[in-house]
Order: sequence, then structure tokens, then C-alpha cells
Amino acid sequence: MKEEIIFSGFGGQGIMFMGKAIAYAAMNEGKYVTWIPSYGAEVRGGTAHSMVVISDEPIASPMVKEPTICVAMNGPSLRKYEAKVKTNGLLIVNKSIADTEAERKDIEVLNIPVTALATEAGDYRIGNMAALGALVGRRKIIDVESLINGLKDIVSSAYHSLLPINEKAIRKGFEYGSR
Amino acid sequence: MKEEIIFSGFGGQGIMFMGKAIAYAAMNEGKYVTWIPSYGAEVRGGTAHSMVVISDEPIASPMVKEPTICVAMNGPSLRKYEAKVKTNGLLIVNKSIADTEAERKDIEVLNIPVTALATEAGDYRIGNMAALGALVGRRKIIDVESLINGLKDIVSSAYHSLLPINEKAIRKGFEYGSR
Amino acid sequence: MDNIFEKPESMKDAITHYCPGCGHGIVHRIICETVDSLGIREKLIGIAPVGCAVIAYDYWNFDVTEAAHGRVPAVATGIKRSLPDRIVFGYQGDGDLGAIGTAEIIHAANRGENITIIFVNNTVYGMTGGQMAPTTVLKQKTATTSAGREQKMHGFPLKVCELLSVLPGVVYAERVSIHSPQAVIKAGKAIKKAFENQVKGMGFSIVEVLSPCPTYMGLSPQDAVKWVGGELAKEYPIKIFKDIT
Amino acid sequence: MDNIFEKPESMKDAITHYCPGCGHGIVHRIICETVDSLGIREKLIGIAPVGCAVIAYDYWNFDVTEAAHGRVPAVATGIKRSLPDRIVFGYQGDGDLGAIGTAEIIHAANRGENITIIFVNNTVYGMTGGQMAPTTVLKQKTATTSAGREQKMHGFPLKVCELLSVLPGVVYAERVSIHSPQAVIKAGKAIKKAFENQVKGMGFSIVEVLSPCPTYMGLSPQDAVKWVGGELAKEYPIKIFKDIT
Amino acid sequence: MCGNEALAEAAIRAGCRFYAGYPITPQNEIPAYMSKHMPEAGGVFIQSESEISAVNMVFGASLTGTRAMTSSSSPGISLKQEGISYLAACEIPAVIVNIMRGGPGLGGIGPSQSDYFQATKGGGHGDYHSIVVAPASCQEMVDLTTLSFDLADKYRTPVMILGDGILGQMMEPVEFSQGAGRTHSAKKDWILDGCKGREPRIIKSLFLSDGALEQFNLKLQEKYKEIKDKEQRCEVLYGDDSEIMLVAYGTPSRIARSVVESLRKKGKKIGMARPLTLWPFPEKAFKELSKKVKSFLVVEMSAGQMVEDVKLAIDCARPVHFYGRAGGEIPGEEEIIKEIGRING
Amino acid sequence: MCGNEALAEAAIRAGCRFYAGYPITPQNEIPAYMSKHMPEAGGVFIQSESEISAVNMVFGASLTGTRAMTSSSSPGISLKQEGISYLAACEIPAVIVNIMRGGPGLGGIGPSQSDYFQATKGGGHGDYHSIVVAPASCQEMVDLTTLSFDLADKYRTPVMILGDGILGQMMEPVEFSQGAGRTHSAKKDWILDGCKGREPRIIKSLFLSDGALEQFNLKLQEKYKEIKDKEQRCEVLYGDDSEIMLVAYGTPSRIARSVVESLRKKGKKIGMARPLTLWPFPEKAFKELSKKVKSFLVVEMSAGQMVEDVKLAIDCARPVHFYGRAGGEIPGEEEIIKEIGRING
Amino acid sequence: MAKIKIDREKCKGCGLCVLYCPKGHIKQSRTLNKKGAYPVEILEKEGCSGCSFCAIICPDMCIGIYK
Amino acid sequence: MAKIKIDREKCKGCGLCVLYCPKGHIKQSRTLNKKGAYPVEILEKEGCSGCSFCAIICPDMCIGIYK
Ligand SMILES: Cc1ncc(C[n+]2csc(CCOP(=O)(O)OP(=O)(O)O)c2C)c(N)n1
Ligand SMILES: Cc1ncc(C[n+]2csc(CCOP(=O)(O)OP(=O)(O)O)c2C)c(N)n1
Ligand code: SF4
Ligand code: SF4
Ligand code: SF4
Ligand code: SF4
Ligand code: SF4
Ligand code: SF4
Ligand SMILES: [Mg+2]
Ligand SMILES: [Mg+2]
Repeated sequence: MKEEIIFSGFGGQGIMFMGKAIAYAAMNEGKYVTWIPSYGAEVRGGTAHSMVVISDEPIASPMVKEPTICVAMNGPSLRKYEAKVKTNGLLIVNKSIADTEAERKDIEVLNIPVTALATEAGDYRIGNMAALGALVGRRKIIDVESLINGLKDIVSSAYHSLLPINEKAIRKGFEYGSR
Repeated sequence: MKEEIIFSGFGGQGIMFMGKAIAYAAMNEGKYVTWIPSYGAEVRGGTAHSMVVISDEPIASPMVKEPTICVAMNGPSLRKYEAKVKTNGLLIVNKSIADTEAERKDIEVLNIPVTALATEAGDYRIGNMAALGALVGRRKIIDVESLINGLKDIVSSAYHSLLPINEKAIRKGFEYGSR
Repeated sequence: MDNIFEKPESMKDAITHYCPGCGHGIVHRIICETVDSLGIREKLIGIAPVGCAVIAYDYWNFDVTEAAHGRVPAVATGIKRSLPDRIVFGYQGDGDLGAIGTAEIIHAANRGENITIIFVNNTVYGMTGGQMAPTTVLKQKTATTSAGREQKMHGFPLKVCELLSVLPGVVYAERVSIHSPQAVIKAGKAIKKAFENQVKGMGFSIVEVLSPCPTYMGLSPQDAVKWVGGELAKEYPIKIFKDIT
Repeated sequence: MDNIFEKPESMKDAITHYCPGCGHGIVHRIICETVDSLGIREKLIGIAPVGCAVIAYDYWNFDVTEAAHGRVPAVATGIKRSLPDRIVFGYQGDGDLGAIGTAEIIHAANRGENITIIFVNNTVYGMTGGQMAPTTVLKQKTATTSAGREQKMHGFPLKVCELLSVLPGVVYAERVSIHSPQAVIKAGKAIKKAFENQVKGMGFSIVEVLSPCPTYMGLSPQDAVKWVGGELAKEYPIKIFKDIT
Repeated sequence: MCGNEALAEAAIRAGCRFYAGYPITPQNEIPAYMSKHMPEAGGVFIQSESEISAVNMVFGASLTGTRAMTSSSSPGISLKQEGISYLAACEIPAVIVNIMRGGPGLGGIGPSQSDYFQATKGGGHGDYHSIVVAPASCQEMVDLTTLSFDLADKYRTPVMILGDGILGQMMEPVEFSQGAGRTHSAKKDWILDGCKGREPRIIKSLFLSDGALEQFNLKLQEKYKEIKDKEQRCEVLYGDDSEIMLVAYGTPSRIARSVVESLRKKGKKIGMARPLTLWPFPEKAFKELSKKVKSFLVVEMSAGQMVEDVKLAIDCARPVHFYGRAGGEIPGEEEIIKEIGRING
Repeated sequence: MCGNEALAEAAIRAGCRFYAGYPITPQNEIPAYMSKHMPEAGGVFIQSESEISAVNMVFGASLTGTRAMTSSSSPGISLKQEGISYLAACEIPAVIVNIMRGGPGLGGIGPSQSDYFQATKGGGHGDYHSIVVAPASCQEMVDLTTLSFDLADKYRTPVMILGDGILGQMMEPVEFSQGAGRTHSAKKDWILDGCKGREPRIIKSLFLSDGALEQFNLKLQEKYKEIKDKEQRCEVLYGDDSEIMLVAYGTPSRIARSVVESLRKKGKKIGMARPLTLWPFPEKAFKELSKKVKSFLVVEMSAGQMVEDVKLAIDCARPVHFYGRAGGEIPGEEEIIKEIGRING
Repeated sequence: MAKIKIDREKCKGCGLCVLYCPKGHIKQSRTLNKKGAYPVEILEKEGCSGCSFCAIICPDMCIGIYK
Repeated sequence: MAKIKIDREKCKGCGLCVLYCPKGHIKQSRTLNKKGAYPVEILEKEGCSGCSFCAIICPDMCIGIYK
């Protein structure tokens, strides 16, 4: 098994965190994992992305040029990455944003009402967690419980009070994705 | 003709100036000349030296390892350079200083009462000019008039009033050396 | 319909890469308003620092060069001495000016170079991820002071205007803030004066601008401006430190 | 026969390479007298600058390291933080401290490092042949200001004590001179205090010493001390700038 | 834990007790980690006012016998060149980390290997060398860091860890082997810590008297010869039956490895030589290889730097090809495979 | 006039109107001369607070279209490495003089050539090159300075004049040929001088968008290729019938020349190849030579740096021997002759 | 009475204009703009005095004011 | 009365001791020492008060003072 994932979106959407969370969970499952955040100046205001590779074998390159899975959290990232997704790959699209119509037919496109799911979970701003849940729901690359259990280790303790609603958002997304 | 000359002495004895003066004069006579002062930290307090090469042909190296002429203005420089003078070379020694007995027999040693000559010329501190005159007197590598005429170009104009006594010291030395 | 407020000509119509609520955008704009009002856009050369404002040239509509981290005053000196009748200004962050570029700013100021420096003090290294800056206040948490800045280990906050005012080459040093519309208007006036001084050939002028970096102050944009106008301004008095023009 | 005056133990019995009448020899000696009187020779680490005093280690009888030009305060910081119970002092010239090492001295001072800096201001770059230093006074002739230092071209003389006193990390800053026996005695007291401060853990102390460089002041040794005690001391006031110990 | 953090933790475990650094992407995790964990370990963390100051603080700390480190990325490393030359000249051990980014100038923050020359040939002035090690995984960010401190002490010399942005940023599982700390701990009888009970010591790099500087340089060269003899390190894959040898270090070596594995599966006679020390360059291994393989293909994230050392190591005895990507781009597997195809005809 | 002064005068005559520098032996005559004569020529002299500041002032001056120069010696040149990388990256012409002294560290003030690698391989970060010229007489201190300004402008690149303490200090007669000034004076359409009557311009070296930095690097490499094609310079003595070719630049080439002349008189088949450009290294000339001569003997005032480029230039096709003196010492004629004897068996 | 115009797509949703509008004329939207920020919008029921505070404080020049 | 001892070979002849001796007890010699400097010597006819000024100002520690 080898999945190459790109998360992408606006600077404030928690893009880095999505990558970190899934990478960490996979690592705990004993998989080979690499995670590359887009760092520094790139992140300001503009488009941020992070790359995760999860594999059963040692990983040669942590760079993802043609992802097997891509999560596009806004319009610009959709336009940037849609064409790069591998045939039969999965493209997850944030449907709470205008101008996000995926066009390719040779890949699986999963449109998610990210904000709605997050709002149901308790905070309209944690759409990233819902999307992440959906990803794991659709392609079971890791156990959703690993994902949830891992959160507390990577979220600084000051924010541990927010873990429950994050978990809720993940589960909402998971459900949505598993359908 | 090719002469390789080392001037050496205590920092305050005008060692650099001796080299510069003879190099400049030789240049004005159309000879190939190189002049290397000992620069920077070396000069402070300790032993200073400058190297001059005067030749009818282009000069390969401006560094003098075995001089054909050496002017030793104090004891330490005598001890440093005596052994290096080429056989049949000329060693000029400042006899106004104690502890300056040259020992080699295969070179010409010229002992000069530098301070006495300078005092006669009008300033006991310009022994360097007397020694320079003696050098030119002994080995006529350049015309003593070139030496004297060149001075005004290399002495800053503030000191031009001192030119006459410098000239005098050179002539005193020249006489002494020509004997 | 009359236009009460519009984009200055010296500003390009671009979406900046700055985070929501970042002060750089405001400072950029008030510089451009000054440039327009003094009519110096066509003889202006700006110097962008290494810092979040590194690509200010994408937002400014006049000649702009980059400078190596901290070397803005040296580059400005080279430009101004070569073209004394052009207007030359440097834009610097607190890391750029107050840390790596300490020697350059002190000596440009001490030489009394006839240039203008706009110094954006946001108390952190924004571009590199929110590390401690020389200007970080005691107890402030940053990426390299996770328990808060502590004097024994990290030294005192550096007061740039206080320090530079001592130098005879400095003709004008003022600290302003941009935490509120009123403060922004005052900041604009200071910046205008700093440019006017150069136009008149008076010498070295610097305006220090207290500016929010919500991202690395760890505050919402709204809380960030409140903190800047409150606690920060207490530590860094907002005032004219020197004016011998 | 009693010895009224003798070589300090901390001083080696060597002939220095300094020019006749150079102030470095005097400063070396009074440092050593302080070291002896405080009994700290065996826990002392000195840092020699790049400048005429670069081979001070040949004259001092305790542990000494060289530091790259201007970096004495950084090296001192590294040493002192690693061995907080040793006594660490840096010896710097005006080129070393006031020009290339500006950032290092300001930040070591601002951090309040518990070190002692002896700053020998002889208004020129002695080692390299008498070029203008940051501290060269206006109109002074040097190898790079043949017509005398002129502000427009070369900037103002840099007042180090005045500048550093602004920083909260500095506990003690005094300027002294060594142009006469009386002045030397006073200088010795200041240097002693600067070391004592460190022994007591009080923080950053600096003593600036106005010192003759007859060679590149273009004066006889006798005229050089007169000029230092007269004109130079007028430009650089001899006094305590800060003492919060 | 990302590579940078792994490196920082390894340093602390190797006994590093002094770190000074200045922020620069993509190595910021190192100072951030150090700022938290160095004080916990009883060591000193200083965010210095500049890279220059940092390397000189390390100079000061290390001359007291303290294991000391600084880190930066390309432009910041350029600023440290004078300081590195002084460390080499004063024979003071130090570990310097360069997590390279794209240049020249400000360049970009993408990964790069374009500081190879600077690191291996001496970016500073004078005839000196730093030992240069090149990790290619988070685990090696740990292991080679431990090694670096040991080598630095053993030879009293600066050691550079030459990584790239990818290695610094990526997260992989790592193991800190027990006792991976100091293996070399000979008494340092040259340090300054006050002359109590001994003669005063001097640390210096200035040699003024006749011939002294040459003598010192000859001594340095002797040391370098010893290091060249003893410390070359190289990993070789399929060294015995390969026609083409890929040569790469750091991130490109990961990709090269993948290329080798997949081509081997197809029966292609291909291998890889991966220098772990860039200086000393593993000349012996390459000399051996040059007797067996037909040609080399050097893959770098640069316009071609290590390729010169490969040629020199094998005395140009075999064709040495080059494939590089510059400015923060990473050579892809397919590109390399295509390049191999081109060489084969 | 000493070499340093000759160089300074030549710069002014070549239209240099901005000089910034910081004192360091053995190049102090350059700032001293400039401080007097640059203002007379209507130009700017600044004694900057450091070498770093100097190179960045030159950056600023030159981006206005002004011909600008800085000078220093080895440790100071190390400090300029970041700045040189920025000049190369922003494609700003500049002339940088390094009158080398013995290193590493503070070293000594004797002449040396141990910064060859730093100058030619890029002591700064990133894949850039400075053009490097190597004068060997006071006259060439003049002629190559003129050339340097022209090349800098022509290729928008930093040019380094790599001299040594001897060349800087020695006095030889020089001639300033009429009109030796700017031969290249194409309009500079990239400079910043206010955007009056044109679109605003930007000077930068930061490339953030996808692939932009690589594109820029490829463009730089194109330029370097052109320079390599067009600007190699080399003097060859007895290239046609020599068995041993001495290879040297700067001061050692003067001694080598003398060796060649004296051995030729004795009927020995010996010659000399003297690179005038160290980057680009005169590969073409050496390739030619390698077809004719039996072996090379490289003579340097270093532990052996240029020798690598000689090997690479001739693809190791002939034995390349090395004789060097380090730390401020100069190889003597007899030493070289002895070395030649050793090679001959 | 004055009118303001907010560039919804340019707005990054920092809320500084909201904080400083003395009239309460601006409020944060609950729907994302295309880049994924929650921009501000005009709260129609409050009037605008034309004081320009919102435009002066806006770091991103999203607000134009007209009479 | 005190006695001073001058190290003739160490002395560089700067004359600072001469300048500051309140008793005029020291004068410059007219003969060179071995290194080529004109050192100072004691002017026997003037006494020495033992004030140490000469030793304190001497940059080269050439003077010892005894009682
Ligand atoms: C020589 C060098 N060192 C470090 C860096 C990394 N760096 C980029 S910006 C910056 C500091 C930014 O802080 P500041 O000047 O306060 O600007 P801000 O981003 O906060 O506006 C640093 C350290 C660099 N680019 N070059
Ligand atoms: C990086 C570097 N730049 C320049 C020099 C040359 N240099 C040596 S000492 C010195 C300045 C000496 O002046 P100062 O610090 O005032 O000491 P002084 O000799 O006057 O006591 C300079 C510029 C150097 N060695 N290294
Ligand atoms: S990190 Fe701070 S300074 Fe940089 S753009 Fe964001 S808010 Fe502004
Ligand atoms: S040059 Fe000046 S500072 Fe240096 S030793 Fe001579 S007198 Fe002293
Ligand atoms: S102009 Fe004034 S009243 Fe109108 S929206 Fe803006 S801040 Fe509010
Ligand atoms: S201040 Fe500007 S960017 Fe911020 S919310 Fe208001 S309109 Fe949007
Ligand atoms: S001790 Fe006083 S009186 Fe005696 S020689 Fe010295 S200065 Fe003169
Ligand atoms: S002060 Fe010292 S060195 Fe100077 S003349 Fe007197 S004894 Fe000699
Ligand atoms: Mg900042
Ligand atoms: Mg000085």
C-alpha cells in the first residue's frame, strides 16, 4: 500500500494540521510515513499545502507530484491540483465554497459540505477535521480511531478542551465519506 | 645587472623609506624595479624590512631570499640576515649601535657610523639616509643624483623643508661609501 | 458619486500575501499615500527587506530593490550616494533592523545619510515562523521563547528609537502605532515628515511603527490591535524621540 | 631595598611589539594589576581582539583566546554562558568594537551578559596603518581621511559609552583616559570596578579608555598624550555614563 | 518528529550543551526545539543577533570544552564562512548544520544541494576543510549528528551536517539508540577554563614569525590526510555487477534508491553509490567501483557540483554523466530513468 | 605606484565612481588611494563599518547604474560571500578585489593563493559563479581591472580580481593606455533610478512561485555557458614543444616564468601555461596542451586548489603534479627546478 | 449619508473594520468567499457616516467609500 | 630618597617618563640601544621622590622603583 496525499487550501484553513494528523496516526500504526508541510513565506495569506506519503515500504521521496488523494479546501487549490491527481485517484472538494466544480471524470470526486458538517459538530471553523474524516471514511488507509487518538499528542495541551468537537467533526466527516 | 637588496632595522629607523627611495630612483633611470615593504603588524615595535630588486630585465619574483646587498640597521637584523647574504655580496652595518659585529669573511662588510654621519648632516635621526648614500657609494647601482632628485616626489610636501639635510646626509654617506 | 477613500496611485492593485489583520498592509498603504501626496513616485527607490514584506515590490508601484537580510541601510547608502537627487527609503522589520542589521542601521544613522527608514516593529520574526525578535517584550511567548521571553536567557527588548536618538546623524526619530484608525492617521503624518526631511536634504529620519502580527502574537486580528495599542505601546512609548529638523 | 613598583604577576616579562608611547602597554598593565589585586588570574579567560593588541596573549599570563575581528563579545558570551563561574573579559579596539563589531557589542550589552569589556579608543585603526576609525574626530587626518574627517562624507565620531548607556543590560559604563599618571590611576580604578561587577554577578560593564597611538595620530609620544588629555577628552567626555551597580 | 527536530534531539543526546542560532527557513525547527529542550538538559540556548554572532558564540563555548552547535540555511551559512575558517584555524571542534535551500541570493525555500562546493571546498578563506556528512533520512539526521560531534572532538575541527529542506522538514520514525551519546571523550587538554594548576593556554590562528604559518598549515594538512585515510564513508548498492552507478547524496539518493530497486526488478544492471561523507569524499570506494562499472550518473539538486569530485576520485577513468535539478526542484524517478535510457544509447 | 594603487587608479579610469571598503592588510593602499582620488573624480568613497556593509553598498550603488567596486583580503572576503551571492542572483555588476593573504583564520599577512576555491567554486551559497581574473604584474593590475569592469557590465555579474599580497604591495612601472576606460557601455536598461517615463522596475533574487527559481537558475547557467565559451584567457609559453608545462597564476607565475627561461637556456623542454581567468578556467587551452605535453606541474601558494581544475580541464589525460607552499611562503625557483627534476625521474 | 463598498473576494475577514466602525455598519459573513475566508459584509440596517475608519484600518484595501 | 632602575634595552625612548617626572630625574640618551632606539637614562644630579609617575606612565614597564 502506498498513498500519496496532498492537502491544499487557504492559509487559515488548518491545512498543515490535516497532514500532520493523518501522518501521525499512520506512524502509530507502524507504517512508513513522510510529511512535508509547505513552509515559510508560502504559507502567508496565499495557498498552503502539505504532502503526506503513507506506505508499507520505506519511502524514497517525500515529494508528491501526482497525488493518489488530494483534498482541495478552496477554489485556487482545486484548480491547481485537480489535473495532477492520478487516474482513479480521489479528489475531495470543499463544497462550502463557491467556484469549486471538479471536472475530471477519470478520478473519484467527493464533494463535501465541509462547513455544514463542522457546524453540526459545534464549530463552523473546523471544516478541516470534517474533510479529514471524510478522507479516511472513503479510503480506509488508516483506522479512524488512530486518527482520533493521535490528536491529543499533536495538539498543544492548551487546546485539549477542543478535542471533543474535533473528534465529532472527524466522525461526521467519516460517516459522510463512508456512505 | 640585477641587485636584490634587503633593508632591515627597528620600526622607527625609516627602513621602508630607504627601500622606497632607491626603488623610485632606479625606476626613474628606466630600470625594472620591485619594492616590497614589510607591512602591517610586522612593523610595530619589532623588526621591519623592505625588499628591493633592481634589474635590467623583467623581474620574476620580488621576494628576496638571498640578498646581494643587505643594510642592517640594528643588531637583530644583522643576526637575521648576515647568513643569507650571497657570497661576494655587500653587507652594510650600522656601527652606531652596540652588538653589531659581522662575522662572515666571504662577503664585503661595510661598517658605517650612521649616527655620526647624520649628526654631521644636521639631524642625528636621519641615519637611514646616510646608510643609503653609503650603499650607492659602494655599489654604484644607480646615480646618486637620481636618488637625491627623487626624494621630493616621495616625501610629502609638508616635509620638503627637510630635503636639504636629507641630501646632505646622503652625500656624507656616499662619500663614506665611495672610499 | 464622490470617492472619499481610494487606493493610492503608488499602490498596485494586488491581493497581498499577508495574513488577515497583518499590519504590513496598512504601513504599505500609508507610505504610498505619502509618496502620492509628495509627488515623488517617479524619483523614488524603495528597498524591501527580508521579512514578511520581502515582496513589497509586488504591491508598490515604483522602483524597488530587495536587500539581503539586515542590509537595507547599506544598500540605501549606496543608492542615495550615487543618486543624491532621488528619494530613497528602506523598509525594515525588527529582525532585519534590530538584530542582524544592527551595525548597518547604526552606522547609516551615525553617518547621517539622507535617507528615510520605515521600521515595522511587530515584536516577532514573522516570515520565519514567529521566533523571538530583539523587540519581543518580556514574558511574550514565541517559537523560541515558549515559556515567555526571560531577560537572563534572552536579554531585554531592544528600544530602537531610544538608541538611535543618541546619534548626532539622526535628525528625526518617532515611534507610532497603527492599532486604530486614529493611530494610523498619526502614523501617516510621521511617515510624511520622514520623507519630507529627505526631500529637504536634512538627513537621517526613522519612523518606528508598532504593528500587529496576529499570527505570531497568537491573537485574533482584533485582539492583536488591542494588544499593540495597549500593552505594547506601554512598553514602547509612542512619541517623538528626536526632531532637530 | 623595597620594591615600590613592580611588574604584576599576570603580566609576562616580554618586550611588546607596540610602538614607542603606545597606550596599549599601559592598559595591558593596569588590567593585570586589577587581576592580581582581585586574585582572579587562575579563573580568568581573556579575549584578544584583531587590532594592534591581537597578540596580547604574548604579554598576559593567563588563559587568552583570539576572536575574529569584532566578534569579541560573541566569543565572550559563548565562554561565560558555558562557564558562568569563570571571569571573562574582552579587550577591543575602536575599529573592532565600534565598526565591524557593532552588532555584537550592542547585543551582548543588551542581553546584559555578565562580562567585562575594556575598550581602547585610540581614534584610529592602528594595526592596519592608521585609517579612520568610527571614533576619529572631525578634521582628524588619517590614511583614509587625508584632508581630515568630514561629516558629510565620513559621518560623525561614534560615542560608544553614550550609546551603550541607553541599554538596560548595561550596569556600568565609564570613559577614562591614560594620558597622564593621574589619569592612569583613575583608569585603573574604573577597570577594577568593571571586573568587580562581574565577580559580583551584576551584569555588563564597559570601560572606554582614551589611549594614544602616536604613530597614527601623527604626533610624538609626548604630544600624543597631550592631545589625548586635551582635545580628545573634550570631544569624548571623561566620566561615568552609567552606574546602576 | 521532523528531521530537524530529530537532529536537535540527537545533538542533545550526544552531549551538546551549547546551541546558538538565528532563524531561517527551512531549519527553524532546530532552534525552536533547542530553545525548549536545551535548558532542560542543563545546556545553553541563545538566539543570537545574527548567524555571524552564532558561530562566534559557538567558538567561545567550544573553546571551554563544551560540545557546541549552530545551524542555519544557505544564506546564513555564507555569513558563517569567516567564523568556520577561524574554527578550523584555531582547531576548535564545532558542529554546523546547513539545511540547504535554493539559491543564489535569497532564492527560495525549496530544498537544494547547491552549497556542496561551499561546504566541501572551503567557502571560507585559507586551506582548511570541514568534515561534511550527508544524511539521507531522519534516522541519519540522528546517527550522523552523533558521529559529527565525535569527529569534531576527535580531530578538533568543524564538522558540517549538510542536509536539505526535505530532510529537515519530513517526518519519519526514528530511533535513538541507547548510549548513542559521546563515543569519543578523550580529555580535552587544550581548552581554556582558567589556568589554575597549569600554565596559561592560548588559542589563536595568527602566526607572524617567519615560516610559522606554513608550519601550521602543514600540520593542518597532516590532519586532513589522516581524516581522508580514516573517515571516508559510503553506501554502495549493487557494487559488484552494475553497469551504471547512480551517485547521489541526501534527498536525491532516496529517489535514486527507488530507481535502482525498480530497474533491478526489471533486470537492469544498475546500482547506487551514496557518499555519507562529502569531505572526505569516499575516493577509495569510487576507485574500487571504477574498476567494475561502465559509467556513473551523478544526480544532484544543483547545477553540478559533486560531479567534479566523482571525476577526480576515479581519475576520469569512466564516463561521468550528470543529471541535476536546480532552484528547489527535485529530480523525479521518471526523469532519472529517462536519463539512464539516454546514456545507454 | 604599488600594485594596489595601480589597480585603484585603473578602476577610476575605467569609470568606477563608487568605492566602499574596510581596511585590511595587504590591500590598504586601495581604500587609501580611493579616499583621496575618488572624490576628485566626482565619485563616492565610503569607508564602511564592515566588509559586509561595503559589499551591500556596492550592491546599492551598482543597481543605479554606477560602476562600483569593493576590495578586501581573505577574512574580509569570507564575510562578503552572502553579498556576492546576492549580486550574482540579482545580476548586478560589481568588481570585488581580493588581495589574498595566508589563512585560515586570522593567519598572517604574507601573500597566499589559498582562496582559489572560494573565488572560483562559489564561496557563497547557490549555483553561481563570479568571473575571476588573476593579474601577475602591476601592469595587469591595471589591464585586468579595466577588463573586469567591462565584463561585469557586459554579463551583469560580479567579477573578482584575485591578487596576492605581493602583487598588491610591489612597485613596478605601469602604463595607463589611452582610453583604457569603458569599452563596454551598452545602455543599462535594468537599473533603478526612479520610474519616470517608464514602468517601475524590480530587482530581486527571491522566486517563490512554482518552478520560477529553477527557471532563473537555468537562465543563469545559460549565461555562465556563454561566459565559458567566450571569456577564457590564458597565456602559454612554449606550448608547442614542451614536455613539462608549469601551470601557475599570479606571483608564482612570475617565478615559473623565470624557471622556464632559465631551463630553456639549458635546452630543457619546458613551458608555462598561465590562466588569466580562473573562472572560466581556460579549459580549451589546456585541452589543446594536453595533446602535446607529457605532464603538468601546477605551482600554487596553497595546499593545492587550482590543480583540481587542471585535472578536470584535461580529463586527467596527463599526469598532473603539484608543488605548493602555504601560509604566506613563496615557492622559490630552485624548489621548482628540483620538483621538475623529481618528475623527470 | 455615505456608502461603502467591500471587495468580498479580496477581504480576508480580519474583522478590524468591524471593530472600529463607530456605526456597527459592518459584520462578519458566515459564508466563505472563494479563497476560503469569511469576509465582511454590510449590515444594512445600520447607516454609514462616511468616517472612513473602516477603510483606514483595513490592511487589504478592500473598502471604498463614496458620497 | 628613592631609586629608579631603567631597563635600557627594553626602553623604546618614548619620553613619557621624561614628560611626567616632576623632578626632572630622567632624560633621553643620545646613544642608541641595541634595537636602535634612544632610551632614557637617569639624570644623576636631580633626585627622585619615589612618586612612581614614570613607572605608571611607562607603556613598556621599563622602570622599577625602590626605596
Ligand atoms: C542571512 C539570513 N538570515 C536569516 C534569514 C531568514 N529570515 C528571513 S526574514 C527573517 C526575520 C523576519 O523578521 P522581521 O525582520 O521582524 O520581519 P517580519 O517578517 O516580522 O515583518 C529571517 C530571520 C535570511 N533570509 N537571511
Ligand atoms: C574581517 C576582518 N576585517 C579587517 C581586518 C583587518 N584589521 C585588522 S585590525 C583592524 C582594525 C584595528 O583597529 P582597532 O580595532 O581600532 O585597533 P587598534 O589597532 O587601533 O588598537 C582591521 C580593520 C581583519 N583582520 N579581519
Ligand atoms: S506572519 Fe505576521 S507579519 Fe507576517 S504576514 Fe502574517 S501577520 Fe503579517
Ligand atoms: S600603531 Fe598605534 S595602536 Fe598600534 S602599536 Fe603603534 S601606537 Fe600602538
Ligand atoms: S465609513 Fe465609518 S461608519 Fe461607514 S462603514 Fe466605515 S467605519 Fe463605519
Ligand atoms: S478590515 Fe478589510 S480585510 Fe479585514 S475584514 Fe474588514 S474589509 Fe475584510
Ligand atoms: S619616581 Fe617620580 S621622581 Fe622618581 S624618577 Fe619617577 S617620576 Fe621622577
Ligand atoms: S616611558 Fe618607558 S619606554 Fe618610554 S622613555 Fe620612559 S622608560 Fe622608556
Ligand atoms: Mg518582525
Ligand atoms: Mg584603534
